[in-house]
Amino acid sequence: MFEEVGTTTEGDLVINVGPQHPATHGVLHLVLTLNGETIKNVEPHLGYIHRSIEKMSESLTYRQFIYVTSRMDYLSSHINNHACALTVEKGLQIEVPARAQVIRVLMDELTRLASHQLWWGAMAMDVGALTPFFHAFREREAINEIMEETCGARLTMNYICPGGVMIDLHPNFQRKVKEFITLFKSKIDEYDEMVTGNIIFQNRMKGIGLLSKEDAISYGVSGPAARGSGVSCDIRKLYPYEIYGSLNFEEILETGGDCFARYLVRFKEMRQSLSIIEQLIDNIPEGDFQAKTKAVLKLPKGEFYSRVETARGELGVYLISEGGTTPYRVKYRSPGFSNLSALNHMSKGYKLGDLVAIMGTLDLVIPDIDR
Amino acid sequence: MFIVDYIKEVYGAVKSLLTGMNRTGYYFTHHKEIITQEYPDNKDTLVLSERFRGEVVMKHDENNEHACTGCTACELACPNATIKIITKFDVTPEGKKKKAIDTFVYHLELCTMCNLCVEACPTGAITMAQTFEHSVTDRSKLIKKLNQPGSKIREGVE
Amino acid sequence: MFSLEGITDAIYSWLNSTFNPTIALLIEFAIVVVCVIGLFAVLGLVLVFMERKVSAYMQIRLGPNRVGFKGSMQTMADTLKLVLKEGLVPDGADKFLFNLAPFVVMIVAMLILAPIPFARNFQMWDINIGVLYVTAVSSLSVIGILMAGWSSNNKYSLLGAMRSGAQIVSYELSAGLAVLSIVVLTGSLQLSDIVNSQQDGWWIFKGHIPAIISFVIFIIAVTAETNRAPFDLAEAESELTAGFHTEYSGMRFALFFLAEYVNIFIVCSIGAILFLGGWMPFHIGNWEAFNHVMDFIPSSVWFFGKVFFLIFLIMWFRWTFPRLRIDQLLNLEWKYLLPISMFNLLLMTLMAIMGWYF
Amino acid sequence: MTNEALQETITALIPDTQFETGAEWLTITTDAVAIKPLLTALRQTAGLDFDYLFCLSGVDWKTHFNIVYHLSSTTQRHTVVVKAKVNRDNPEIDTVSDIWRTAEFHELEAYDLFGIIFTGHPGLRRLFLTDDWKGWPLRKDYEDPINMIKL
Repeated sequence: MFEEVGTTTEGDLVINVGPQHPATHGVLHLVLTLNGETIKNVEPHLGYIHRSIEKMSESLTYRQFIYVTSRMDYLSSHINNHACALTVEKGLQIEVPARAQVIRVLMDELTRLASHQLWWGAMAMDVGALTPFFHAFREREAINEIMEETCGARLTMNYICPGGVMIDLHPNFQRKVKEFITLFKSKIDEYDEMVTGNIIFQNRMKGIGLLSKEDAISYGVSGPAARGSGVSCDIRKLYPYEIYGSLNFEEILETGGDCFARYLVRFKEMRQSLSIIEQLIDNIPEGDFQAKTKAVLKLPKGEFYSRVETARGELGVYLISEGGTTPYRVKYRSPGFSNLSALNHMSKGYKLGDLVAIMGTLDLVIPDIDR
Repeated sequence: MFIVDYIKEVYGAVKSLLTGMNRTGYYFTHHKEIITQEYPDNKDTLVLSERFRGEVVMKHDENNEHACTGCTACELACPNATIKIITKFDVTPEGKKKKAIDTFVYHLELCTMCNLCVEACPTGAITMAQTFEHSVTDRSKLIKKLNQPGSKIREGVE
Repeated sequence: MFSLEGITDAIYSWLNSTFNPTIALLIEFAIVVVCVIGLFAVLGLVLVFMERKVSAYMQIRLGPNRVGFKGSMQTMADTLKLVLKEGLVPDGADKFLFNLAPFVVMIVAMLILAPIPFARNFQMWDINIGVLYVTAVSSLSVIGILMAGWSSNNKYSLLGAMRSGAQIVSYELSAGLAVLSIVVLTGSLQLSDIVNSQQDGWWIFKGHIPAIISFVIFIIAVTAETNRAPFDLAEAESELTAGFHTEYSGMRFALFFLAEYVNIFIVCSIGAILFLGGWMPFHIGNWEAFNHVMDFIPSSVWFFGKVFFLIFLIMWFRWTFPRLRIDQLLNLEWKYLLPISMFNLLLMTLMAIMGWYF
Repeated sequence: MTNEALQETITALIPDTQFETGAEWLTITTDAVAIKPLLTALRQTAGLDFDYLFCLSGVDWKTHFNIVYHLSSTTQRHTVVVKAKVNRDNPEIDTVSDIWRTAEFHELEAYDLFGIIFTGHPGLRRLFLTDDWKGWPLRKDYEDPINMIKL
């Protein structure tokens, strides 16, 4: 079932992309074998930002280990926290109050939007257009301000705790979010004008980095990258958690399997997230924002797995408890790690310039891969 | 027709390029859209959210009294061993020994501003401050003592 | 009225009356050299500052605004920094070529300045094959880039240099053909003749459709030739970090940087001379009053105004468009631009023979 | 398919399969030796179609290792968990990277952090840690006095 792993022959050029390289957005190290400009093999070397969060989690209590996961995929840190909190709640069998659920989902979608905006800017920068990056940051800033006001931090919010959220919404929250919705709706069309419709951009994207549906499944690709290949894998739809089951939104599916399809999926997801926020922002139920929990949490002996949809794909938290105050073993199934495994397959035979486009549409966040 | 398609394609391509240029041209001429914040200059007008987590501080009132009982709940809640509480025994007027804090050591260099200690505090003695310019030239300056000299526990806080 | 011609004539006559002709000539040479180097420095500073401000406003930023008035001294400060920095030579580099390359690129840029008429009767060397000279010399700069890429002993640099070689050699063709189409109209290779032929109207108006086509092709081709986005494949930041000048630092890097901007200035001034009438003022038919007002504006202002307009256009491209891929870049040249410009040249020749231009 | 139906189908396929129930998903426990035929059957049997390996984790139980495969089907939407017991002294297990390509990376991770050798893996190497790293960090008996801070 394997293709021949590219072997170095005379005339091949082996170059190191990274760990310090503008296109890897972090400390990813790829060893490329090139034939002229054509890629023969890509071999990722990881670990430059490996902090062994899984080992750390083994010595942290159930309240503490949630915050560490903010540092995995720092662009969807809230969603990571959410996944961990869900696992702990599954173990403790806590019913989360309705208000907390809505707040969590609202924050999830805001985080997803912020992440996609950053991705959009960085993606355009990868293919050489530098201006969209700043335009994307303008709208992202509005989200960060909202986050800062309610959660107390802009990126690694640590807003979720087992049983709900740490603190109630800020009184300004609804007004600010509505302002943001109006702002973003007027700007998202500019995004289209600047990048999506651009003929150079389309030529750089279309037919590049093809990933068939079968391969996407076999490589465990998830999230927008897989949905660009037509794999229905949105956890929010398939295995709804919190209140996602009752929300009205679409799972975006594109069948192209190329970079442009993946681009479109993410782009359209921004509008879906916006619609989810619009549905919820006026319907935040009153009530507690946190369920009553004991000061020291002890999960019963057993294994708990919960999965959520981050901005990059499926995040799974596999927690084994031995009945103590700390987990026995935590495994994070991070979306970036699985998506990266398909990179070699996707970029073989394309040009060096395409590699950055492919990496851009995979939306790799290196701490998420390394953990 | 081949030639018609070709011209259409070129027209579409040129149009897409011009739309993009129109957009950047718009921003080039509309300076009101500029979002740059000139940071050190706007320091006086800069408003930080009251929930912003900059560093942990201990609240003291005008009598130089705080509410920390030295229960070490925050120390236990901290994931990074940022807080170290050194306790001592005070002798009350009735002659009983009572546990009180001697020093509340706070390692700012280890702190990730996760708010867990503030959440854990049963008496609300510590809180998050909105300061954010923490850079110092020597790492040891980041180790802070949070209880002010001569401060004591407020009456009635158990 | 302000005129550069008067200044040069005054200096010339004063020198010739004071010294004997040989010494006068030598002094003139010295003055020219100082002027060119001065122009280089000023152009570098102004263009880098302009690029920063243009990019900043397009990216809804303020851009440099701390050093000097509105940040105008920022490039000066940066140059100072670059001068003071250590110029590193990587281990295993071909030291001779490595040190030579920035100077080659620089000297080539300097050479092309010679035949450019900056204002009415203000030209260093009115060579009668001016256009040929410019096209010939400008293709030399690829040697400097290849030298830099090869000698750096860095694979990124090598890839960048190879891309640059392929790119410049290809785009030279359509740039040359676009230039030729104007030469066909004027019947002269001398730049001053070409400018003078536009007394009654610029070629872009007089030559209507074919001239506009060749103008567009010329702008695209020179953008590619100067390695500017969207054709900045040679230094494609997100792919090759910095391409051929990855390993350069300090003053050597500054020379590459300067040469890039001077090259932009040169190609834009060639474009202005050929298509927009050089230093010729803008005239409309027989609107005497209007034409008179236009004549009142000094010729050097006209020239620099046109050049900076073209430079702005190229900067506008850079800060709007994504980069092309190397094969798309070559496709664009060989499959679209070259056939179109060949056909356009044919059309232009026909037009010149039949006298279909105004 | 429901967990019960899955259990029946798999029992029909491989009669002496051991199951753990009670958890969210049906769990199969097996031995390292038997893993390859079992997983191949799970992948290839029509009606089961476990084509999506979404998680592969190693667990150190001090007496033995477990490799836990979380399998799911993108067509049937059912999930099964397979736990393979690996000997701690001689940690070897067959690779499944030829069944699911994603296992290639996940197995590298398990090798790097647990030291479990996946026989037949196309390029077993240290993925996160340096090539000369001593020890297997996620094992419970791993000690690192410099980098590990015990609270």
